[in-house]
Amino acid sequence: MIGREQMTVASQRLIAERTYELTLAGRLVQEMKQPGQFVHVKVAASADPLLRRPLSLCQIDHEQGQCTIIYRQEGKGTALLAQKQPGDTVDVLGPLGHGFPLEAAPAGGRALLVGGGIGVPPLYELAKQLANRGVNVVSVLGFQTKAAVFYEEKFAAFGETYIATDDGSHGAAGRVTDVIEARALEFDVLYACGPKPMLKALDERFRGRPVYLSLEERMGCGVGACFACVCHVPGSETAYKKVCSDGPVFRAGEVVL
Amino acid sequence: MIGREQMTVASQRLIAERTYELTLAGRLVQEMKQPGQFVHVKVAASADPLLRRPLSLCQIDHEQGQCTIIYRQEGKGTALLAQKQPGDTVDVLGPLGHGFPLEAAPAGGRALLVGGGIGVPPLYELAKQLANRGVNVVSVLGFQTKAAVFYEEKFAAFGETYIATDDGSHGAAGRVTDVIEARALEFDVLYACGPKPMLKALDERFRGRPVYLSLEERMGCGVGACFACVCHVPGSETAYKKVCSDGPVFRAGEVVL
Amino acid sequence: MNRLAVELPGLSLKNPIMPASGCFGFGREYARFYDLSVLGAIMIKATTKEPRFGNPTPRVAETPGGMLNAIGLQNPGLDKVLTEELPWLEQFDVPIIANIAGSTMEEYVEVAAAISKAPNVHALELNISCPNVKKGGITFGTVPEVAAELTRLVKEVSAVPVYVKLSPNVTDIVAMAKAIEQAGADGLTMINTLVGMRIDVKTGRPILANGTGGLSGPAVKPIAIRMIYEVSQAVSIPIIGMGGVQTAEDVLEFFYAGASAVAVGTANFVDPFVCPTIINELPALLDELGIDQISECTGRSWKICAHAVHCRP
Amino acid sequence: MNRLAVELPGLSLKNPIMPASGCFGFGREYARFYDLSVLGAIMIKATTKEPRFGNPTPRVAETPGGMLNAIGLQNPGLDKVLTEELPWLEQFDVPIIANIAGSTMEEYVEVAAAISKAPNVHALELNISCPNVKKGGITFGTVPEVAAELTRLVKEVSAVPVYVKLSPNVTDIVAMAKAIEQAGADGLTMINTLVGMRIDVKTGRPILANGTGGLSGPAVKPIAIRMIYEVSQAVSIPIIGMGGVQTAEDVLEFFYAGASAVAVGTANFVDPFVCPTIINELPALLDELGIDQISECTGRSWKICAHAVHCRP
Ligand SMILES: Cc1cc2nc3c(=O)[nH]c(=O)nc-3n(C[C@H](O)[C@H](O)[C@H](O)COP(=O)(O)OP(=O)(O)OC[C@H]3O[C@@H](n4cnc5c(N)ncnc54)[C@H](O)[C@@H]3O)c2cc1C
Ligand SMILES: Cc1cc2nc3c(=O)[nH]c(=O)nc-3n(C[C@H](O)[C@H](O)[C@H](O)COP(=O)(O)OP(=O)(O)OC[C@H]3O[C@@H](n4cnc5c(N)ncnc54)[C@H](O)[C@@H]3O)c2cc1C
Ligand SMILES: Cc1cc2nc3c(=O)[nH]c(=O)nc-3n(C[C@H](O)[C@H](O)[C@H](O)COP(=O)(O)O)c2cc1C
Ligand SMILES: Cc1cc2nc3c(=O)[nH]c(=O)nc-3n(C[C@H](O)[C@H](O)[C@H](O)COP(=O)(O)O)c2cc1C
Ligand code: FES
Ligand code: FES
Repeated sequence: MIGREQMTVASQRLIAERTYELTLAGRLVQEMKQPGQFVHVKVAASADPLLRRPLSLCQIDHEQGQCTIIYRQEGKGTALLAQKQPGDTVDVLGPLGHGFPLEAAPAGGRALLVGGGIGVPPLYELAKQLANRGVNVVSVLGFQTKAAVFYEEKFAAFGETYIATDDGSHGAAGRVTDVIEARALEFDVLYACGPKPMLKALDERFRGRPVYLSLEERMGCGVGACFACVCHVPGSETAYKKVCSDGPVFRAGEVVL
Repeated sequence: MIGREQMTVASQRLIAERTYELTLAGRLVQEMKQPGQFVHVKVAASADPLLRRPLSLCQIDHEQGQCTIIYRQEGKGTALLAQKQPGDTVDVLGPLGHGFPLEAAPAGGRALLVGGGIGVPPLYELAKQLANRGVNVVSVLGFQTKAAVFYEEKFAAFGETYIATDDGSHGAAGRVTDVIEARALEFDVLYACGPKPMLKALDERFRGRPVYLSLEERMGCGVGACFACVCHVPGSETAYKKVCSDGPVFRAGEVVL
Repeated sequence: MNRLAVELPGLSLKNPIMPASGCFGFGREYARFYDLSVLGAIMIKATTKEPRFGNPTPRVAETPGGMLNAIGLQNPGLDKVLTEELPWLEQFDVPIIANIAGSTMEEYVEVAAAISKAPNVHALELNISCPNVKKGGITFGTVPEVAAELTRLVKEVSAVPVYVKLSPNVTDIVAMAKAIEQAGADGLTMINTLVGMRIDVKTGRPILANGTGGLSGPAVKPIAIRMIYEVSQAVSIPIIGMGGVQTAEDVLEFFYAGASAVAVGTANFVDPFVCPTIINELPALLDELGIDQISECTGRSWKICAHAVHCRP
Repeated sequence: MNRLAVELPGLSLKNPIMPASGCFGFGREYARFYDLSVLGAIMIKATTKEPRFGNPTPRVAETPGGMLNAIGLQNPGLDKVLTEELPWLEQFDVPIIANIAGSTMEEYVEVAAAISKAPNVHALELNISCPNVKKGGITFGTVPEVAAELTRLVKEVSAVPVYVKLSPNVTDIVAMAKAIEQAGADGLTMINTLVGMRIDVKTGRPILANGTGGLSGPAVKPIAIRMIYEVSQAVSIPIIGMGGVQTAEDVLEFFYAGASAVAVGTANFVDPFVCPTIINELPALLDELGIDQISECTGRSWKICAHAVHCRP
């Protein structure tokens, strides 16, 4: 069930350049299940900023009743969010959307997780849940530069983890696709989240394979009502999918990137 | 000198129904001199609420580098202000305007301070400074009801203090003017701050006497530039005074109430 | 008696609160949050004859106190609305106001004739003012004669009362309203969005793929209030007000300005529960203000002025 | 070369930032905060022939992301402006743009002829669009022929270039701009305020004593950007843009839309230091965006589109 709750900030810390890890506590955590789902966050009660911000779930901890999100400070909304202190509340709507299909990865099989920049967070809960199901997880995480890297060891705890940076300041120099190629990484299923050019490159390279991509689009409602976040379906002029409610995760080929 | 500073909240507490006492620390305090001056407060950095809120200085403590304001939670801005915690900052512009003329009260003479509701705060610093100058202070403070009363003992420390409540739940039943009449209170100079009907009643009753009134008007700039807060000058169609920069304290008769 | 009840042409509303067109889809999404039967009415998303995909994305951009949208009238088309969306909505005890749009007068007329016969459609809302459809849209809404002609044609074929939705992007909103009233409209709804734009400083380009979009949300409320205040004094048909409504106080402000019911748009995105919350809060607010029936409030801001010396509106 | 410098008819500006008319008085108040010589120019408060008291109070009301004002052109009158305010301003190294208003064409012409001869007045700004003066004001600003006629008459007598300030309360801002350009205006300034209203829920009456007022501040920025974007593509005279500017980024957004300089109004009330702050922050922002001269930025949002396939404005 989607709910709305004033969740309580349990902790917040800077984990990389302009990148915050925010842990929230509340009953809503019990509704959060699927990695790749997101929450829609209102950072201040005032009319400025007005809209909610979509942020992916990075960790779901039902026992503690806590969830974690990781976000980069970009504009007005995330700047305000970064000011929250433990004990403050955050207005959360969620969990929203359809996440990564775990069942697409056979137990004992190999899942390749490919993340770019601030697309990395949802892959962490995915890695955890896949590993729990006995799937072999390989992660390839791309960042711009060393200072932006986060969660390297945390991913490594679930399997082989490769880092790529654009400027070569950490891990391999270049893009995630370069790493996949150089290492000749194989997979039964590929899950990815990151900037559109990265998703497009993966889509083209692995056309026909089981590839799941998490998309980003500017949102109004976040629940499927406003038609802000649509994308085309291949082969039709009028058919569409909504990123917020049909996605954000789609099987490659399901929608036009 | 008028300045702008992110002042730090030293303390904030509820002292009466919807009424808060907020103590702020900062260098700006050293610029604050005259009782009756006000500060113009921006309660949040966002565009909503957009404008600053005019709030009177209630206590100025140069040694501690702190000032106190007392305000009633009315709308959006004061509701946000009420959420501030010690250590938070508040964007303050001030001190603004011309306050109560202390020199109008002869040492050894008698000053009558008349306050109504949320007009009471600036009279406190006035009482303190007058008492320091050897003026005998008599205070008459009107409130709606007992739950709204604040600072009764604090005023009493500087001289005779009478409370009136509209519903008679505390002190005398009725208005401040009833108390002045009933007690036949005399004065060399009268200083007042409160709702316009109260100020009008005092103006009419004591026409020609040395009476100083602090006015309220909706403000834009607070510094004299926008012409939002003007009032007429008796006997002219076009002459005006600005409450923010010529006032907020005027001698009775100087402007049209 | 139900103090929130409001009677309008074609609409006996249990309360005056309804989601605004385009901000509530066809109700399915919000039905997961609450029982839609609590609503006074529902204004469904603009329906055109054929399905439309609408504009490329990004379609929304945030602005101080508001948002821009350029959805471009995406909708599943008349047939699907008639066969899937409206029948699904019949499970709720709530009248539907069908918002209709088109590129030509003929399209409006065709959609109006068909959709007005659906059992739960109690009124039509003519969207003559969508700023995001280049062909036609904007002209219908800004030229009084054209708007009047369209109103007349739709009235001829409609089986239910017709409300016309006014565009705020005009010099003289009163002239528009009067022309539409004279053409036989049963009511007005106002305001639609104001044409606005945002440019991304990093790219130098408009944020919306469409370039311009429609401004909505709290930022536009003072413009909506002013226009309703002016129009309600000039016409005798009722107005459903909208533009930035977020709270029960806002609803009262719209009534005082001259509205007889109120629609809530953008605020649904901020808080999916906003409509039932407002409906629940209204009785206490009426108590606080000493108001018996909400319907008494319509136009109070200008009605009291005739008697009050100090009022200079 | 000074990368913030901007050349406009009559105005060689060291930077493109100036306080907007009515939001800075005649400079005296803000001179207590900083040296006015840092400003690109100053647009002084509207001057009329005779002194005016203006409207009754309350004259301002806050709105979400904005404010309403109904000052009503209060000013000390032409004589005092000529003998007291302008001479006082001569101590600063800053060109003055004199905003003028009137109830009749003759009044505009008389004030324009006189004030344009003051030594530090480098340009006039015709306020044909003040929504708070009932007589004349609003009509001049909404009928293209009337605005053009007024422009022509003032141009005949003015000793300095004439900028005309456009009202956003019109259906077709481009038609207004073109008529005014053809009548000989040297530049445009836009936008003035949008007519709005707020009603106090407790009293049921408008908050402003005048009833309606002009909406300004961040809330109107998307409307200003859209109008400047449209007008700058249709005329060849320069535009001084305004409406909700608060930051250096906002200034760039106005340039990209099509402005050649930018005025800051309401933001002065929020932060009296806003103009010098923006001026100080602009160079770093230009660096970040790889811009050499700010004057290159004018109209970039639509100029780049001619070459870019993906742009659909
Ligand atoms: C499904 C989904 C999941 C996301 N998960 C994460 C995450 O886990 N961590 C993270 O750092 N970021 C994530 N993002 C991106 C994040 O939503 C934006 O960075 C954020 O909204 C920017 O808000 P702001 O206030 O900082 O910027 P502003 O520029 O002030 O935002 C203005 C408006 O634009 C929207 N916007 C701006 N950038 C984006 C964007 N990239 N995507 C969508 N809307 C945008 C905002 O939501 C807001 O409505 C996700 C986006 C989507 C769609
Ligand atoms: C010189 C001066 C000194 C004041 N000193 C005090 C004080 O010491 N303690 C105190 O509680 N109040 C004081 N007030 C009144 C105080 O400014 C308002 O109560 C406050 O601005 C309301 O803001 P809000 O956000 O709660 O209300 P909102 O309704 O959200 O305010 C909306 C707008 O209206 C203005 N406004 C609303 N009420 C008033 C009012 N009564 N006077 C002026 N502007 C108003 C606000 O400033 C704001 O711009 C003073 C007013 C003036 C002019
Ligand atoms: C995303 C979005 C889509 C809209 N779609 C429509 C529409 O299809 N038909 C219509 O008449 N109005 C449409 N509107 C306008 C709203 O119905 C409403 O008139 C406007 O948004 C002002 O109200 P608000 O400020 O409460 O949103 C849309 C508004 C938004 C924000
Ligand atoms: C209090 C106030 C007074 C104004 N007075 C004038 C005026 O005298 N002449 C004029 O042309 N514009 C006047 N304006 C309009 C501003 O110059 C400006 O066009 C408008 O406020 C939009 O800019 P902003 O959003 O930065 O304030 C006034 C605006 C305000 C807020
Ligand atoms: S954000 Fe509204 S439909 Fe997806
Ligand atoms: S508030 Fe601007 S002049 Fe007084």
